[in-house]
Amino acid sequence: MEYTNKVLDHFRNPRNVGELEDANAVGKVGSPSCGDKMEMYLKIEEGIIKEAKFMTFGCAAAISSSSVATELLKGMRVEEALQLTNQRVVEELGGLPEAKIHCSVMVEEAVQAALEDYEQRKKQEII
Amino acid sequence: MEYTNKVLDHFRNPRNVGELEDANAVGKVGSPSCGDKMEMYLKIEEGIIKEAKFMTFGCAAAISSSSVATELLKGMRVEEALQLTNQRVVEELGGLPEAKIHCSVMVEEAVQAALEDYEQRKKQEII
Amino acid sequence: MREVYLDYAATAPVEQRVLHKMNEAFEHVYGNPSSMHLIGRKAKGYVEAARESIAAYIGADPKEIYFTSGGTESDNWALKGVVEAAKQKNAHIITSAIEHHAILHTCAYLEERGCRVTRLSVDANGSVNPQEVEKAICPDTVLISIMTANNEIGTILPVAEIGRIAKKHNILFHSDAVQALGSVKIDVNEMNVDLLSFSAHKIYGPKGIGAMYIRKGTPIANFMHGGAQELSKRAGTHNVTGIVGFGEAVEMLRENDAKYVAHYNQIRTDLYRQIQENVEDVLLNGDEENRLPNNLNISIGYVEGEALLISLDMEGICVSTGSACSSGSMAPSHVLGALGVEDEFIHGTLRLTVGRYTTKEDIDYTAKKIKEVVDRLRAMSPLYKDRRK
Amino acid sequence: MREVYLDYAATAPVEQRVLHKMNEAFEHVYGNPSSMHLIGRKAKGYVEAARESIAAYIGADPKEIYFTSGGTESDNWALKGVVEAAKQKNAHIITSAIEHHAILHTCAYLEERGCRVTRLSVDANGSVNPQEVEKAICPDTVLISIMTANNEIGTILPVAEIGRIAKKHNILFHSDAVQALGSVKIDVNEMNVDLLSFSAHKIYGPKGIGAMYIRKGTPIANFMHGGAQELSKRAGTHNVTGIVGFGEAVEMLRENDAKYVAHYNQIRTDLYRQIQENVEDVLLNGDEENRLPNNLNISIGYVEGEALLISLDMEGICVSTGSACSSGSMAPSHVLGALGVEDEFIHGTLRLTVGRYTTKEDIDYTAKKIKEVVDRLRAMSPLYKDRRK
Ligand SMILES: Cc1ncc(COP(=O)(O)O)c(C=O)c1O
Ligand SMILES: Cc1ncc(COP(=O)(O)O)c(C=O)c1O
Repeated sequence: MEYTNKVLDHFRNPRNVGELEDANAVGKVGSPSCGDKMEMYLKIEEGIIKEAKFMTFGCAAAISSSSVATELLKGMRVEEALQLTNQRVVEELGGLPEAKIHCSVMVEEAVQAALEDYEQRKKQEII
Repeated sequence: MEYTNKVLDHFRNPRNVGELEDANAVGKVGSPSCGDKMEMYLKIEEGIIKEAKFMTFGCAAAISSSSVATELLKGMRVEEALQLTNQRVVEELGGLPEAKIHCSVMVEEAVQAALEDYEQRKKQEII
Repeated sequence: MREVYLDYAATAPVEQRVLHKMNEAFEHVYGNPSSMHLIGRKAKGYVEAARESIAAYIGADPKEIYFTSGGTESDNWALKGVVEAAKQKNAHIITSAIEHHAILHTCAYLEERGCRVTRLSVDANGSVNPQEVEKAICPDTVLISIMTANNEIGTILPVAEIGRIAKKHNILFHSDAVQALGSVKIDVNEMNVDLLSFSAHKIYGPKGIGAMYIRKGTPIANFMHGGAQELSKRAGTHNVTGIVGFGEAVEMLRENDAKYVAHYNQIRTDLYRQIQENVEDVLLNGDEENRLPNNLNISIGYVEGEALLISLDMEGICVSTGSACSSGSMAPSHVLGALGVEDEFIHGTLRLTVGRYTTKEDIDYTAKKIKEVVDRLRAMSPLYKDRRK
Repeated sequence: MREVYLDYAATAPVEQRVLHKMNEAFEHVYGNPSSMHLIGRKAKGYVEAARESIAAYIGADPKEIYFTSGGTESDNWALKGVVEAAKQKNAHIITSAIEHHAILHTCAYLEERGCRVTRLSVDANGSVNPQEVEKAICPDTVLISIMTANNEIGTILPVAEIGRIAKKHNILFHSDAVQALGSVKIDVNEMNVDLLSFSAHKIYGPKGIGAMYIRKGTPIANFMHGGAQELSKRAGTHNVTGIVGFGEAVEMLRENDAKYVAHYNQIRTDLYRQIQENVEDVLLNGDEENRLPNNLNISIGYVEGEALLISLDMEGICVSTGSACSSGSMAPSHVLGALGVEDEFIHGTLRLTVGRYTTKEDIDYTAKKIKEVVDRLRAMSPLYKDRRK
């Protein structure tokens, strides 16, 4: 299991850890039985992600992927965020071991879930 | 292949090597294809083995068995010689490796063949 | 940075004394033990001396010790060799759910080829009930293979009792004693075994050399075909220096095993006590009493094992999560699975195995770092957050 | 007394440089390469470096090199693994009559289990005719296994041509290159091989470690089941120091092989010339041209080989009669048998294999002693007496 220095840095010093009290987009994926669980909290204002935080139970790849994703997300427009792929996350980390790619996929899923949550909330507001 | 010192001594300095010009009992056993051939020459006078010589093509066990047998045979009465077993030869050598016991059996056979030859010659003399 | 090795169950360093003996052999004993000449016979002498040391240590006859390339080969040979010699369709094997992969994957292979395998489940402590072994016996049973002690959770299994049952039913009994050697008394007669697997690198000998005890008369087919080595039962040029190192490692056990075990036990117990004092929600896996003296296997709730491992690695502490051999896969190990550890705990499992060179300072440092690391990881764990609510 | 080792084909001493590298690893690289932590990764680094050295030397990709416990295991794996993967009743193997027992006994084992084996006979020089290989191919043929060079008589076989034929017919081709490595150029593409067996102890590396080259995509079943080592194809804790030694031994070949070969060739040729000058009725076995540079195999008429061997041993000269591996049995070796050597000569066969440390003085002494010993044995040989008549 060879991790890049970027992975190890984000694992050791993850950015944006925690719950976001006033998040208006929350995505939760994974479960304890699978060995990883990820929660993504976004605060979106006027279609722009103003804040992003995460909490992750999982391996170094899962934690660093989450961390780097929150960094990427901050300042992004929702449409851009919808396009955020796991490849982009892996790229940003300078690569991930083959067996760990699924962790970056989870991050993508967590972001998608958060953005879906955001859309749901918006719909509820409109109604 | 662990040989006793006695085997190695008889192998290195075999006693009674050669043809016996005036032998009256000659036994030849084995063949080149088997990897060992033994010739036993005895000179028997009045039922007593006066001289014994051998020539052997074979391994250290075959050569030392032959050598020690000639030593044992000298001075023996024919009836005694007929009783000379391979065990006796092995004993005299202080033992032989399992895989080499057959060499001592060959010596026994060579002696038997020589004594048979002696009997044959005697019969011919009588006729 | 301090370097603390707590993965002695994965492999142990070679002892200096063993290395010296091996170097003596490397320099002066270069012959092939199968060669008839002096240099070959000299090599053979060293091989036979090692064989005698090992035999003496386990109460066997030297002719019952066969050198192999390690525990994996011994396990493969035992299972495949006995099944093949049994020449029986639908041969049945009884084993446990917590065996090493060298046993379980070999069983799976044999299943594909027509064998039937019963994998006995274990109790919460990871032990096998001898009565269940007896119940599993059927007319087709050709072999019972139950390990002497488990490599992950450290549980020592009741092999002597299982051996008695095997004997009663006239069924061959194999035990993988790779982890037990040096920590548990091994006596082939007390244990009632027909076959035992060993590996030198777990007892401070070199890697790539092992042995199998095969009781006289045990019907077993060859696994490695070729030259006439090892009484024509195991072909291949002898790994002379490996064998010499193995023999010397066993000599060290013979002289000092009680001392080693006392040291393991003390330092391991201290480590566990400190972790318990520092960290909440920690579960011990395996049997508390019948346990390898150097093994500590704990599940730390709400954090993930690889993250623990890497965090400790960054502090110079080398541990294992599950078994070294199953690394690369992130699913919880089959052993932890068999114990039924809870979801919130199973993924946070660490195996800490102490050794001859482990010091009090190593342990104090490790306990402190484990606390720090667990605190950090729990701070970002959604499971821990939910648990607190 | 002078000690002259002329049995380098049985096994070679470990080179000092190799030993130093191994000791470095023994002291500092004690981890298990399968462990995820730093100490494990360090060990893995050494293993992978060795793998790259070996791959580079034979023109392969590192992912095509699998470490085994030696040539015997590689041979067993190649044959059993290919046959098993073929999943075919009556699978047919083509091999030669002069292969090492690791091949021939494995073939016999596979025959018992339903395979069909063609053992091609050899010509008077011990070589296989590629056309005969082609003729032996049938629809069931799953593997051709012909050694690169013979261990007893030193004949180098036309493997590249056989490889081309195998490729043309889309049949897997394995070659036992255990004796060839270091003396014959090994390039997996020029040779058109799918599988190659190697052993470190024949090239001045340690015993108990070998390798198999497996071309990418070659269907082959596992032989050793267990952990996920070697891309899950060969289980068992890595023999790290063995692998390190093997890698260093190959590095030495890469740097110096031409020099070694020139030395072998010169000293071997000198030895043969002196024996020819001193002793009558000596036959050379094997091919005079296509021959391993360090191998001299001669049949000395009218005397027996073990007697020669022991006599020379008493003079401090270590040689082999036939192959070290078949010692213990006194029947002429299957290789000499396959050559059809005459009865009066076949039993008097000596294999003298020179090496890096063999000197001119060693050779002069040996030639002189051979003459003395032959004279002494012939003086008591009834065959020699009859021949003179
Ligand atoms: C219980 C057990 N069996 C078998 C093995 C395999 O032994 P080796 O590493 O020598 O192949 C190991 C260690 O890896 C083990 O712990
Ligand atoms: C041609 C050949 N194949 C295979 C082997 C077996 O290799 P190992 O001794 O490493 O098992 C040998 C040597 O013994 C050999 O000479």
